[in-house]
Amino acid sequence: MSVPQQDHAPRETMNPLLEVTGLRKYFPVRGGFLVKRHVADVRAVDGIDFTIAEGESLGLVGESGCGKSTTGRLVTRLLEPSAGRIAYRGRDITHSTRKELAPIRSEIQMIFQDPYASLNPRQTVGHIVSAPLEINGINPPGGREKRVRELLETVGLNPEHYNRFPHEFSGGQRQRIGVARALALEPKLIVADEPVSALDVSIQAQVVNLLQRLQRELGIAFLFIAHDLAVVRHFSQRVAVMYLGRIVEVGERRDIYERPRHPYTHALLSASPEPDPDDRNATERIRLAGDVPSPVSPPSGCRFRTRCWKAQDRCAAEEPPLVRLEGNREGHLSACHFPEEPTTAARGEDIVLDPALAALEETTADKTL
Amino acid sequence: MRIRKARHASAFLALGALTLSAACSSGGGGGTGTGGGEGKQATVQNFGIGTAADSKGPAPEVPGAAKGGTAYDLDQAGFDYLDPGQQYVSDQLSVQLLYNRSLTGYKIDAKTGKTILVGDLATDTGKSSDGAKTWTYTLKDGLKFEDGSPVTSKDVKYGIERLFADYQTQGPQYIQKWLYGADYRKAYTGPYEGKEIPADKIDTPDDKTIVFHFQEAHADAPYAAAMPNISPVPKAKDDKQKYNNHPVATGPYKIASYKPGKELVFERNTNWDPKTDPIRNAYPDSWNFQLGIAEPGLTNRLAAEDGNDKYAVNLSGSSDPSKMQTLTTDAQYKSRTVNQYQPYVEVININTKRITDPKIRQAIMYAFPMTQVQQAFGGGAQGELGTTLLSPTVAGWKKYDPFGKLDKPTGDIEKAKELLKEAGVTGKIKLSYAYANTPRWQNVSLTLEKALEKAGFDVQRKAIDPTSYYTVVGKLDTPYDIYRTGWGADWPSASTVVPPTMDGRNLADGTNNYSFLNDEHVNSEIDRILAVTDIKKQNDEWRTLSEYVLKNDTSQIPFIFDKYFNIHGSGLGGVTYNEVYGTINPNTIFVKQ
Amino acid sequence: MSILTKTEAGPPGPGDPAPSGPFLSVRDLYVQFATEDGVVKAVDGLSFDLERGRTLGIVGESGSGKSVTNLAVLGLHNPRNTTIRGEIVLDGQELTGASERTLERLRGRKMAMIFQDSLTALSPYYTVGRQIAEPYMKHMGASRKAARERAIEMLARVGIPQPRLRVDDFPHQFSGGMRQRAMIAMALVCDPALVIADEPTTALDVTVQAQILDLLKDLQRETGTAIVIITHDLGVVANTADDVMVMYAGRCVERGTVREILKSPEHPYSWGLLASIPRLSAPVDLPLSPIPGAPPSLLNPPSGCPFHPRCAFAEEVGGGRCATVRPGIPEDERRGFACHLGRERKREIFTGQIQPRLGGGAR
Amino acid sequence: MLRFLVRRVLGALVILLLISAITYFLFFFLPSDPALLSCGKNCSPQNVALIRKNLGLDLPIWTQYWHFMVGIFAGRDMPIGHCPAPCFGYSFADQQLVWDTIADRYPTTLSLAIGGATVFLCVGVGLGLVSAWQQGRAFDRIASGVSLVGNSVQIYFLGPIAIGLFASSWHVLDRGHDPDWSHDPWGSVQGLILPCMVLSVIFWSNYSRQTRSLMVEQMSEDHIRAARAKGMSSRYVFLRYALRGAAASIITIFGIDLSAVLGGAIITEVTFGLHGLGLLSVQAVLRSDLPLEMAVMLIGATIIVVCNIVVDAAYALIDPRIRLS
Repeated sequence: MSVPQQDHAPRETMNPLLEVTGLRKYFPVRGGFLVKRHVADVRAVDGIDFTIAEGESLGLVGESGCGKSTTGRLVTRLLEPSAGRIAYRGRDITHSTRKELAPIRSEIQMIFQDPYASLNPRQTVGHIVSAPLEINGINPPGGREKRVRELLETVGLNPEHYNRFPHEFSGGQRQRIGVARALALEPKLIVADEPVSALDVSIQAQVVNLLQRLQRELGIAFLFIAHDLAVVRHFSQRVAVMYLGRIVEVGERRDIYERPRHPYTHALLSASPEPDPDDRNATERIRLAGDVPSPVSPPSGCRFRTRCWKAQDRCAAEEPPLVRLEGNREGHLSACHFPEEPTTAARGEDIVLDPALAALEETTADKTL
Repeated sequence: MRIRKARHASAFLALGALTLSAACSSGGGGGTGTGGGEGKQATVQNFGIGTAADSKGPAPEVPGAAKGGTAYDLDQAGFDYLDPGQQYVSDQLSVQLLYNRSLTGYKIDAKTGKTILVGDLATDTGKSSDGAKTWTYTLKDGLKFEDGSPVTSKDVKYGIERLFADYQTQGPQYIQKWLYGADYRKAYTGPYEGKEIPADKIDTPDDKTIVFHFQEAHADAPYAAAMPNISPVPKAKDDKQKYNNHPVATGPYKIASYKPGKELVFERNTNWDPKTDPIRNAYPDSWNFQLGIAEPGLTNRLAAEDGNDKYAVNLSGSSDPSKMQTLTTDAQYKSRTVNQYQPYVEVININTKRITDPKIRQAIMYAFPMTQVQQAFGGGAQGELGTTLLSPTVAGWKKYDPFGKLDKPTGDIEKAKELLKEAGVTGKIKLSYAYANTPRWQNVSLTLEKALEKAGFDVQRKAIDPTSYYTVVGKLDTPYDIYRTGWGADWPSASTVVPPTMDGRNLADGTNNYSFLNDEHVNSEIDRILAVTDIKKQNDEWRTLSEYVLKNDTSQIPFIFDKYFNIHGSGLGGVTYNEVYGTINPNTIFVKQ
Repeated sequence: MSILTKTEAGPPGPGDPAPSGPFLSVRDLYVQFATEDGVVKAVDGLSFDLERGRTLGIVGESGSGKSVTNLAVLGLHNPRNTTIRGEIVLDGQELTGASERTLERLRGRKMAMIFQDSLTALSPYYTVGRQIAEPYMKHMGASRKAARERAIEMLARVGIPQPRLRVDDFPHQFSGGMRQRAMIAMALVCDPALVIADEPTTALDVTVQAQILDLLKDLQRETGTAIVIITHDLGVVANTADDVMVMYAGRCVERGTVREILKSPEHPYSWGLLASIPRLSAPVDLPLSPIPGAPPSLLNPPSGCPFHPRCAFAEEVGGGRCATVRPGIPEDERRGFACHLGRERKREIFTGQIQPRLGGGAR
Repeated sequence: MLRFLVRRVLGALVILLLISAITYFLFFFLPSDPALLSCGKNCSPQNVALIRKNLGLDLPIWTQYWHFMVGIFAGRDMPIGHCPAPCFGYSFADQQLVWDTIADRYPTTLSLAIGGATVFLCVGVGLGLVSAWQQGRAFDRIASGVSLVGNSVQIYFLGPIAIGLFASSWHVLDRGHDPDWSHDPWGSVQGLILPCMVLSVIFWSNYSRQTRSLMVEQMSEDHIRAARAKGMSSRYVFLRYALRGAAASIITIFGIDLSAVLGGAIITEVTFGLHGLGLLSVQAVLRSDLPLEMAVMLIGATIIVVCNIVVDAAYALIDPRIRLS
């Protein structure tokens, strides 16, 4: 397993495949009396930087509305960025036209969450998988059909099912079809947006294993977007945590999961349920209050401060930069003025911000006493 | 007179949309002739001029008639004009007979249907002098308006003076033009600025006498004096346009209530003296006109005779075409059917400005499939095969068929081809054919197209919106070669047919010479015949000229004499027919007691 | 499953009566739907017990019959196309075959339900307060005013800020987490003895999910309610349940305490579930071990053990019994599993192949 | 809400202004010339010019339109006399004051549309509710069969049959006549029963099917199940929860159908020989009667626009998720 190093400086050694700087996407909100005008923006992605090296998998985690899916769509240029720069193999593709994108499009592919919605129900599997070949006018040696059969085999489908329709497959198999289609053009980078969250538990593992195998065998880089911390951990060498359009912490897997610094990362890890009855007592318990604020008017300064137990005046005034903190390993960047200790072990006292929980636990504690 | 009553059989119009699928057709009627007399018996005597004795009231009793009751009329549209000065079209002509009296009028024999012109307000049909340039009328004694004031010759003169006002655009203009010429409005602008027509034009030496001094001889002046606008109007009651809603009655009925477009109720005018009136029996106590009844509901109601519909008639409208089959074949309707000629002749105009060679026009004539077109038109009850430019309702009408159309009613394709060859035509001649986009004219156009194609024409049909049809084909630069129009005489003399439709001088957009015929011979003959003072001789001359146009110019192809066809409630008796107007004659109707 | 040992659940709540037998007892439950394609055997001979104050987690994939079971308990199935056989006894009262009136009186008062998607499970047309107050008025005979006060109280308890104001809000004016809290308030308004929570946090983000699950747990501790929590997420089970029942193809394949199921599962399907999910604490270089194949169709479930087509160890059982003989599960034991595999062999497989994948310890 | 109303009314005025301008100017693109149409046999160029002048058609179109619009709000002086606001002028065809004609006719159309809508909403929604409640049982099947038949009939087909049966043969109902609410309210009701019934038939079958399927759909919603899980009785849930949800959709459908209802009222008028806006609009178009066309068009558009605002407002009242701003 190669663990790419990250630093402030561009990683010249590692050949960044994808380089994103200051990326922003604002969705305009229209409103007003009589004449609709631009009144505000949904700041879905609000200035993020990251790089993905060749063959590397970067995980992007966060809760709904944090901008992780939008990021995926910006990278694949399904959406037009509002600002910032996206460079693929050093080439700026931020505002490239369709035509300019054409040669790159085949190298960057996307896998979607909903395998039902992303496959045309009236086309056979063979047709679906060979469509990218046809569109790009690629004639692999031995013909397209042969190539499609190979692809189906690669993703673990029976090549004999070439002429079947999507509805004849189960959810997991459909996701495999989606993967086969993405592989058709031999991509260098796959953006996988919640590729397993719609699947049953027992099936998720099949797809995760498949993707993992592809990454290793074919050397494909991944931008792996998911809300499930455990899946991301399993799949990604490096992980970025997003909150309200910003990356709050990024680093190698071990940094994020074992030595997190940002309170939000702590809260996420604490909330993530482990199927282990002992886990509850072994790790810290952090219960936040309320929901994520609206991305239309995010809090000033540090965006997490409204739900953070360590927030102080400085957090409202000053936006913490995403930097390597004292004690962090190289490449482990956190955006926090008052970082937590780098451990997830249980604390002397639980952090319970939710008023209802706090009240209930107070009373039950009284009763048990 | 062109029938202008819009017929909207199935015109369902979504509010807010301007599209329409309306059928707009003239004429109508069908089935076999019953009722007041057989059509082709029309003779000179029939439409002749009655004597002073004929003009004396009261009107001869109708056998079996009794006074009282309410007669009903169901009408598809409303009346645009009740002001006699503005009345011209058939529904108005028929209704005005109830409340308005002109100098002369048509007396219709209830038994034979024989129609003669007699004095109505006047003691006779007028005395001419000065080579028919001067006409003198004497009013009867005992004539009163509905308010009891006497009718004087001044009132008649005033009624004519107001016809010169700007707003008077609808009524006939014969008398005005005869007095002042075509530009009569420039010479006199009406009574509202205090000026009268001078005595050298119209003189009223006393309250009983009115004398007209025309610029030319007009042998048919007695007929012109029968138009509704040659009638008295009391100056005190004249409020110009608004007079339209409350005309003052001189006839047997006056308006009791009027809701425009919905209902018009007449009650007896107690100041009408039957002894002065030779043509109106006025049996019912009242008349109730129900207006704006859509077809085919109207015909259904006449057929069903529920309630008061038993006493109902449709004075001017023919029954709905969709009901024709039932009404003509079911014997139960026979006794209450009226099926009679209307004064209209249906013709196909050939645009003489575009088809200049008479031989080609005659080829079209020969190829014309009379029988098939009659079928497409709606069958015999709606129209008889017609081969003359004049209608049988015109005095002096005679059968004339120079192209043998009645011998070969399905068309003579060979002869047509022969004529085309003679005309030096090689290949197909393009013929653009405009028709009003209604089911009837669509059918006719298909039939005609087929026959003409066989004869070697390349027919290009063009459907035209019915509301703009006459506007389009009436334009001097109209791009069409053939198109159908209908025309009818205002009175039983061809002087209201030949000059307006065949005089080629003063051609302009929207005149009634739709074939744009301009034949020197015809033009000069028109002037000559207009000067003939003997009305009978004049009628013969008109007929001869119309025959000349048909045979030599072939600018129009007559094919149908329109007929009125409708049923009336069985509770009505004395239902006679006015062939001059082409409507039921309300004068003789009585409610069976 | 009358579990007598106290496990890691808190002490029994105040509402917990003397343990005089199970509060909810389901015996031999069969639920079948008539569909166009045939009869769906959604629940196929299921038995379980639940005591007051305890939480039973029902785990299974979609189509395993876990939701259907609980709709049957509440009597909310569509009577026109559903056949139910078996016994459902709630606090001594037989529910199968009970009249609609009887069920109506029990629903909301004695047994309540928390649904997965609060956005669709709350009517968009009525205020949150009204929807909470409604059952209180019906079951407790409270006045409109008293019910409103109760609704405010409940909203406060589940942690809605400014409940006196928010009580008149409509569901769409609440955030997802708040809606789920409101739904919990709605379910608990009449202090029901049984709460069935069907995937109560699946639609929520993890941080909110943790809040809600803890809230449920704390409320239970306070009121002593029995809870059935239906979920596909073993993590949720680990955090909330005392006992666990694993369902597959309409049947219970294994049951036991949460520790037994998560730490020493005995059924190959349970093994499969546990080994296939990624964990925060498991080694990352070991690939996940998925269960091959896909869940079976309930129109035509496999003969014998329904899991046998996907089971890696079916061949180790002699005589092809897995495909022919349906393995039973002892009815009155709290711990049980339906598998033909020998006990020795099982232990061998578990320690050799499964346990290393379960991770464990502090991460 | 107020903001919504103000904005919608302003928007509606703009729309109506556009409609008026488009109608007015389109009229002059039509080949039919009202002056030629009403000059009949006297069609000398002089007479046409005179008629054109009398009708005010000799002025530039912009000027005509300006006069027309000013007339609506302020009244205007015309050759026939003063025409008080709202002045739509005098009919080209029968010289009557257009506003008087409209005022005389609109009660008929409105009565018919409101009466018909009431009948089809009551019958249609009622049938749909019972069908949904009895889903799958005999009543439901029969009702859906009847709806299918009802849906396929046409007013001009059904109208004469209804008159023939109820009025001519059995004499149980009036054959339909114009209402006169101020003088004969009871007679007006009697005269409207048959037309309203016939008008409603083509709609109620649709509404019963829509209501049924909406209710069935609503009954399968999660919140219905949730309400039942609270112990609410099925009847209560049906009438309070499901109906509330269906009502919003029914009102939307009704809003869309409004113009169809007016259109249906027009066909019904023609079928029953009633004097409403329907016959009037047909006549207006056939006779190129611009003032009448404009009046019918604008008043019809106004009614539809106003009703749509009302429907939207009602929708917002029913569904709190819709914000009116």
